[in-house]
Amino acid sequence: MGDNLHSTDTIVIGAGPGGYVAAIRAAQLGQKVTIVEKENLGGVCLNVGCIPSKALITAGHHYHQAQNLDVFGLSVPKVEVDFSKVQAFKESVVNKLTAGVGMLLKGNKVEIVKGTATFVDANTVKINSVEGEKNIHFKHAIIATGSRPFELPTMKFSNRIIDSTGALNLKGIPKSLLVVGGGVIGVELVGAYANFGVNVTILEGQSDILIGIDNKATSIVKRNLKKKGVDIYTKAFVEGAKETDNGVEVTCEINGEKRIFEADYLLVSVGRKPNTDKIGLTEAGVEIDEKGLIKTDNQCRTSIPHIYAIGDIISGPQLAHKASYEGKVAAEAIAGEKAIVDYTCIPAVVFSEPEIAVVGHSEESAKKAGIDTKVSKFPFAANGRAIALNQIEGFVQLVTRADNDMVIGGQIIGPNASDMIAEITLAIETGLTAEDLALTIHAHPTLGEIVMETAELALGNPIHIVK
Amino acid sequence: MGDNLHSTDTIVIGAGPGGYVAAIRAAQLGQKVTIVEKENLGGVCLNVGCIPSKALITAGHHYHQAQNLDVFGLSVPKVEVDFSKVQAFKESVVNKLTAGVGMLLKGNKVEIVKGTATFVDANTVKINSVEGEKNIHFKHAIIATGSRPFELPTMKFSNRIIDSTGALNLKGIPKSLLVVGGGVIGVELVGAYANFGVNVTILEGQSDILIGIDNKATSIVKRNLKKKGVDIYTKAFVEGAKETDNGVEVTCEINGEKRIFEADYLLVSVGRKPNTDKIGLTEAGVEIDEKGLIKTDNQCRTSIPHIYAIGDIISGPQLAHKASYEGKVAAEAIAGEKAIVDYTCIPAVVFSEPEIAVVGHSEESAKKAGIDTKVSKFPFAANGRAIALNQIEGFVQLVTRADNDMVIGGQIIGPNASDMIAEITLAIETGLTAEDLALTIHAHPTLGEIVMETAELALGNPIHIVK
Amino acid sequence: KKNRVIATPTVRRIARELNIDLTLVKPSGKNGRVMEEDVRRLKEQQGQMAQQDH
Ligand SMILES: Cc1cc2nc3c(=O)[nH]c(=O)nc-3n(C[C@H](O)[C@H](O)[C@H](O)COP(=O)(O)OP(=O)(O)OC[C@H]3O[C@@H](n4cnc5c(N)ncnc54)[C@H](O)[C@@H]3O)c2cc1C
Ligand SMILES: Cc1cc2nc3c(=O)[nH]c(=O)nc-3n(C[C@H](O)[C@H](O)[C@H](O)COP(=O)(O)OP(=O)(O)OC[C@H]3O[C@@H](n4cnc5c(N)ncnc54)[C@H](O)[C@@H]3O)c2cc1C
Repeated sequence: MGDNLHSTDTIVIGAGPGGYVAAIRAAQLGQKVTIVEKENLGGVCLNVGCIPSKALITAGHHYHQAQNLDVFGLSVPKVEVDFSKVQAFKESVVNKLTAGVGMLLKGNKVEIVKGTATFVDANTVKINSVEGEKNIHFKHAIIATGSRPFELPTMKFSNRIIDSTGALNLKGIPKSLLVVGGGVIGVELVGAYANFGVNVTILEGQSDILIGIDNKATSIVKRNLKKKGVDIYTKAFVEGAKETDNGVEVTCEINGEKRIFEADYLLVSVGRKPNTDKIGLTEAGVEIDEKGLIKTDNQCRTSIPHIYAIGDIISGPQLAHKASYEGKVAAEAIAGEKAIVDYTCIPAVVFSEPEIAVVGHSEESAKKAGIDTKVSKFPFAANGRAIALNQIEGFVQLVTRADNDMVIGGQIIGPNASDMIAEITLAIETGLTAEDLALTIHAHPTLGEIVMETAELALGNPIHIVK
Repeated sequence: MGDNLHSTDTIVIGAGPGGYVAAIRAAQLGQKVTIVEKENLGGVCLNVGCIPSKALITAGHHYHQAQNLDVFGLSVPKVEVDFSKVQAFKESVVNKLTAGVGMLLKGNKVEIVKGTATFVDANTVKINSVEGEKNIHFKHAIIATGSRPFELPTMKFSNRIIDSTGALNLKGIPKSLLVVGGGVIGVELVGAYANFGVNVTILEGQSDILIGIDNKATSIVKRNLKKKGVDIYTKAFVEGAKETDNGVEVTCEINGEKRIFEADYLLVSVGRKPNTDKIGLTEAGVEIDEKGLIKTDNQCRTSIPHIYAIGDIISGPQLAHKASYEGKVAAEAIAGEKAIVDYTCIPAVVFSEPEIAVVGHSEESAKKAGIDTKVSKFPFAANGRAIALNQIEGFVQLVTRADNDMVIGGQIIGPNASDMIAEITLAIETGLTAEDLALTIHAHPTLGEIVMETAELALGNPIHIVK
Repeated sequence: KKNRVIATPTVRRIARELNIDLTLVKPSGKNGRVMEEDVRRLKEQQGQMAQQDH
């Protein structure tokens, strides 16, 4: 390509859910936009994150479900799984979505550049690609380079010691899987493989898996996993791992005792590291904090006013929808609009069985914030739709202000929690009260009625539960 | 029992979703409450309506699903169905819920009287039961006697000519089923039996099935049914039906041609008639309209001020959640509270495949009301969660005011539409705008993102669809 | 339902309890949305007017 002059209004680095959304919005607002991506459109989320994990979870769910239909009067002699076809399904899902992102970018006239971007100075980015090297000059930049799996020195990634990407791409169903780290990503993958009949063991260093989530909810997920044969060890301190002839061996201290675990694979899922170390931030003059996160203001503006940063590389939860939201704000700010990061709450979902979805204040966080609250909890087991679906595990919990019944938090564990959380999120974001939820008519028989009933419970006169 | 004096503050007649909810709320507010039920606690809804139909639909769904898992890399040689066990599942669901209603009534200290109630005068009800006859005197009454299937003189119910209750209680899976009436109840039962492999034919007199629902939505349901072998005839005028040796024969005029259909059973599902004809309304002085519906004010008060009526026997859609809502209003009014029937919208769900859920204004009803609207539609096929679930048929549609973007209607057809409609209902009921939906963060990857995207489309800058 | 005032169910209930006709309230919310404060403000004004009448 050589040195030919290339310039743009807004350059976006990284085409994950932060970057590609920012690029589209900036283009919609009249900017000439260039997006640079070194791997695949869609970023971690679409290629090796949110999406492929959910495709595997769907397939695993069906495999398990098909073997447990007796209660409905159905008998299935034997379900055969061809894991290469499962992987093909996953690939087809990913391909549909990444192709879609390409079309959306083109449809919005965003220029797509393949290559690795590095800042040369505050107005120039160098692109390295198979075609060579070139510079792009820009007026504004949005950095959206995302994150990568954290590697522990004691458990270096290899053939048998794998990260989430490796776990998503297994060629066959292993007999056994060890998982270090019981966070959201770990637990989701454990659930999928447990459904496929894999012998899974979780080794978690903290006192519980899914730390930070209401433990009444996590205990239901743990019960479900244990029923499927998953062993869960907490306060398990892994000392090291090594590959063996046909697997991996992990040394671990649990309750002061040394224990050795063996399995076909070891998934290490202990957090993600922001991709801020090799992109020339010093050259651009963009400041990072001690964790390697880029410092931003409420418009996602970095220390260099015309350079913005969004997604996993700035503070806050590492979630795709947070990245996308920030992407829109940054794009709108560049276009001169008054957008700011201005949300009351961000929902988070764990695609476990049953699903967990939480938003806003938990009982504990409200207490810590000094808010006088009421916590109301209604079980799926008392809901007609849940019973007719034969999915009665779980509950909806609302956290409301004691003084005025305003909804400030919600925790759902149960079927379709991921769908149900939207209503509570909207209530919190728009400042509604439990009474607003209680007096809004919810269709019968639907799971949404549980939200209404929980709200009635908060107000003191629940119909479908005896006080 | 004899003639012993029996009196109560509030008598509730009928223990369906209207009556039992009213009874509980009245008791919570300090009334001494007696509820009279001639058949089963839970009414039509729990015993022969909403709940058993959904249990059959769940079982039918799993039967069909288990045979269609190839896309996920799963192969199932053969699924056997034992329909008596399917019925046992349905019964267990119904029993769980009706037992629950009994417990709730007792827990709230509501007196339960088994028998048929008839008004003797405006302050006395006569109870007929196997134990004899007795009178109950009351200060307030709530009539909640519900409705029953409409019987056509040309198609009298018999062994082979059945109503919805008959269709729910079949002992085995028939080979073929004729259904007269393509309303919600008919279409739901058709879907269940089509999934069980029954050869179903719908004969609908009007120009389409599910009249009143957006036809972009109904056409998706029709396509799904046709794929499962269901034949749908519209503008089909049934002239008569007669039982044959081992089935039923229906004569019908379609497009001016006479046609004869044969099947194992004929389900006649052409509407429901209010149970207001044999309960002594004249004796009580309670007025009805020409359709047999009891006239009420905005507190559900009848022409006799201390007698209230709720549910299927008053005007409005025949829906369980409407009955329950009115039940609470009537109970609160009796207790002296200022509650009135005061909702902007009532959601309605069709548990077809995929599900349909609608709320508030449709495109047409808004037009008729003279409101200048914008209609925005976003497909499930562009949503990551839907793709990962392999359920991409359908769309979310929002109807917003052209002048101020207020959400005034929503139509969803797609997976979990019944869960998703709650958010749109809340938005309409509380006067929110498309921007409120668009700026509320929706978790990724969830179906709820479609609602957000549809709202962005309404505002003009959608991310995941090219304008 | 034509001239239905925009307000949340909670605000509607509060207005009923305070005997306030929602159509008489001056809305302060977006799109003419009546907020709880608007209802309470009118109630207060009515109270003051009633006092002045005495
Ligand atoms: C297994 C797994 C499951 C997950 N599930 C969920 C979930 O269900 N819900 C959820 O909200 N989140 C989930 N996440 C987290 C989610 O994937 C991230 O929060 C999200 O992808 C962050 O988006 P981003 O745009 O900041 O960065 P990324 O998606 O990480 O994208 C960054 C992109 O930048 C590119 N890039 C990096 N450096 C350069 C460079 N120098 N030049 C050019 N391109 C560069 C990368 O190749 C990448 O494509 C999951 C993550 C994993 C690993
Ligand atoms: C197959 C089917 C599926 C349905 N699915 C849904 C759905 O998914 N969602 C939905 O919202 N609606 C659905 N409906 C409609 C719903 O069932 C009704 O709207 C609802 O039951 C009405 O409630 P109700 O309290 O007014 O009366 P009902 O439920 O009809 O209850 C009335 C009760 O009063 C009793 N009764 C009558 N007369 C007397 C008397 N004289 N003395 C004592 N007791 C008496 C009856 O025995 C009955 O138990 C469905 C209906 C059917 C038939």
